Amino acid sequence: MFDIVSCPIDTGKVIKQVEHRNAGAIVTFIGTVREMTQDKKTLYLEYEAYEPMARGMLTNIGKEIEKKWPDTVTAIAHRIGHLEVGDIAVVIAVSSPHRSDAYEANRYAIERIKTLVPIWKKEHWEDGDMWIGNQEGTISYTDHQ
Amino acid sequence: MFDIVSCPIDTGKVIKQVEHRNAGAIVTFIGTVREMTQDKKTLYLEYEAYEPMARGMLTNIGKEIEKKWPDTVTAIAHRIGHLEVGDIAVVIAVSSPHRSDAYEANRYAIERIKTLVPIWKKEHWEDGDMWIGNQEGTISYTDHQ
Amino acid sequence: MIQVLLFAHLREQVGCENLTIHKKQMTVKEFKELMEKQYKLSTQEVMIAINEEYATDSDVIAEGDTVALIPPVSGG
Amino acid sequence: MIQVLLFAHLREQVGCENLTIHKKQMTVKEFKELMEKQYKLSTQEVMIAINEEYATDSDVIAEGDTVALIPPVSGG
Repeated sequence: MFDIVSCPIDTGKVIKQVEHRNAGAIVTFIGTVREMTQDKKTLYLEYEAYEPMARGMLTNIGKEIEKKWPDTVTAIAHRIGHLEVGDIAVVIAVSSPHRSDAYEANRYAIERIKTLVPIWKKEHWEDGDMWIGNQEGTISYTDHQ
Repeated sequence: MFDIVSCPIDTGKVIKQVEHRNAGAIVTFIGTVREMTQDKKTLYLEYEAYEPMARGMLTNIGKEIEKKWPDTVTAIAHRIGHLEVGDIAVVIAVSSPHRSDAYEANRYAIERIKTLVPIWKKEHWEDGDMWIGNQEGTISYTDHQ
Repeated sequence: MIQVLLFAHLREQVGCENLTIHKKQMTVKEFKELMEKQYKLSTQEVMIAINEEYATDSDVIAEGDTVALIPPVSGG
Repeated sequence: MIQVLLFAHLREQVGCENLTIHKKQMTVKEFKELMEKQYKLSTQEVMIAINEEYATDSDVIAEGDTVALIPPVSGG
């Protein structure tokens, strides 16, 4: 239900993990590799994780959600390694009897991932590469341009 | 992109319609037939639509979203006819460079569908059936019990 | 001739999917009153669409139009 | 012995994935100061995890622990 993987993520499989007879609503977030960030063109990305801790943090986020929105079921898969433009980096699926909970819990999950889970991306452009220092891509730590 | 269909909905196909190189975020809503509503057990549902108008309204909702969240792309499929528990009734996919827009636009779409689009469901239970009169299932019009 | 479409419980109540009214024109309000009188339909929560567009009580229905009675929807 | 894990730009800056420190115990604050002095790492925005749990400056790192330097994350 909460995994860090090196292979392409199958969205359908993640959704299947949260389906059940009383889940009237399933909200899914798919994060893909975007080509343009501001005016820079991404060629590809590399994601690196502190894998056991990242897996543990995803599981914790799942537990937090279960507590805050009791009838929801959550599954999260985050890919690491080499990703091309358009590739799926993360899939979050939340099912719930009520759609409001599913939207809120899903949104909560991605915000938590972007602040807490030890995963880092390195953007590669035509003219260099850079480890991205926060989730909005506005802070950098080293710039090899 | 905006359709009323009689056959099972392929979620993956609806998502594909909104994918593009600068959609960093795709939010999907899947509405399925829930078994329990309050304490009543649903056997199956029938959805009926005023088809040409429903299709037109879905297209309009798409246009409204394009205006409110300029960089989003939306696709909606709603199924009609006989649906079993667990079957998918509606899929809404919204892609956007920014996740916030994708969540908001997706939520907007389902709320608009539930108040405006001429589609009706008839719940069938062991002891009777009923046309559901509003989107929360709390008002009925006729009760054949 | 005005074409009238019925859906969901209204269709079941009247017993058919469509009706025709032989009038040159009428307002939506007059149309609702006619439906209430002739078919004993409660139109209080029913929206009216003329040619697939929602209409208000003062809008005018003319010959050749298709009018639909839209009870509160429950899709999604 | 304390095991230290490095990631992302910190790993590239130091040039290796892990280090060992031969100390019995130290606070997180002392650990950060050591990293700054010895490897010229800026730890201002770096979080510290002890055995895969985030720690604060006053937490104590003991022999046998695995400590990770976690620069601001960018997953999702």
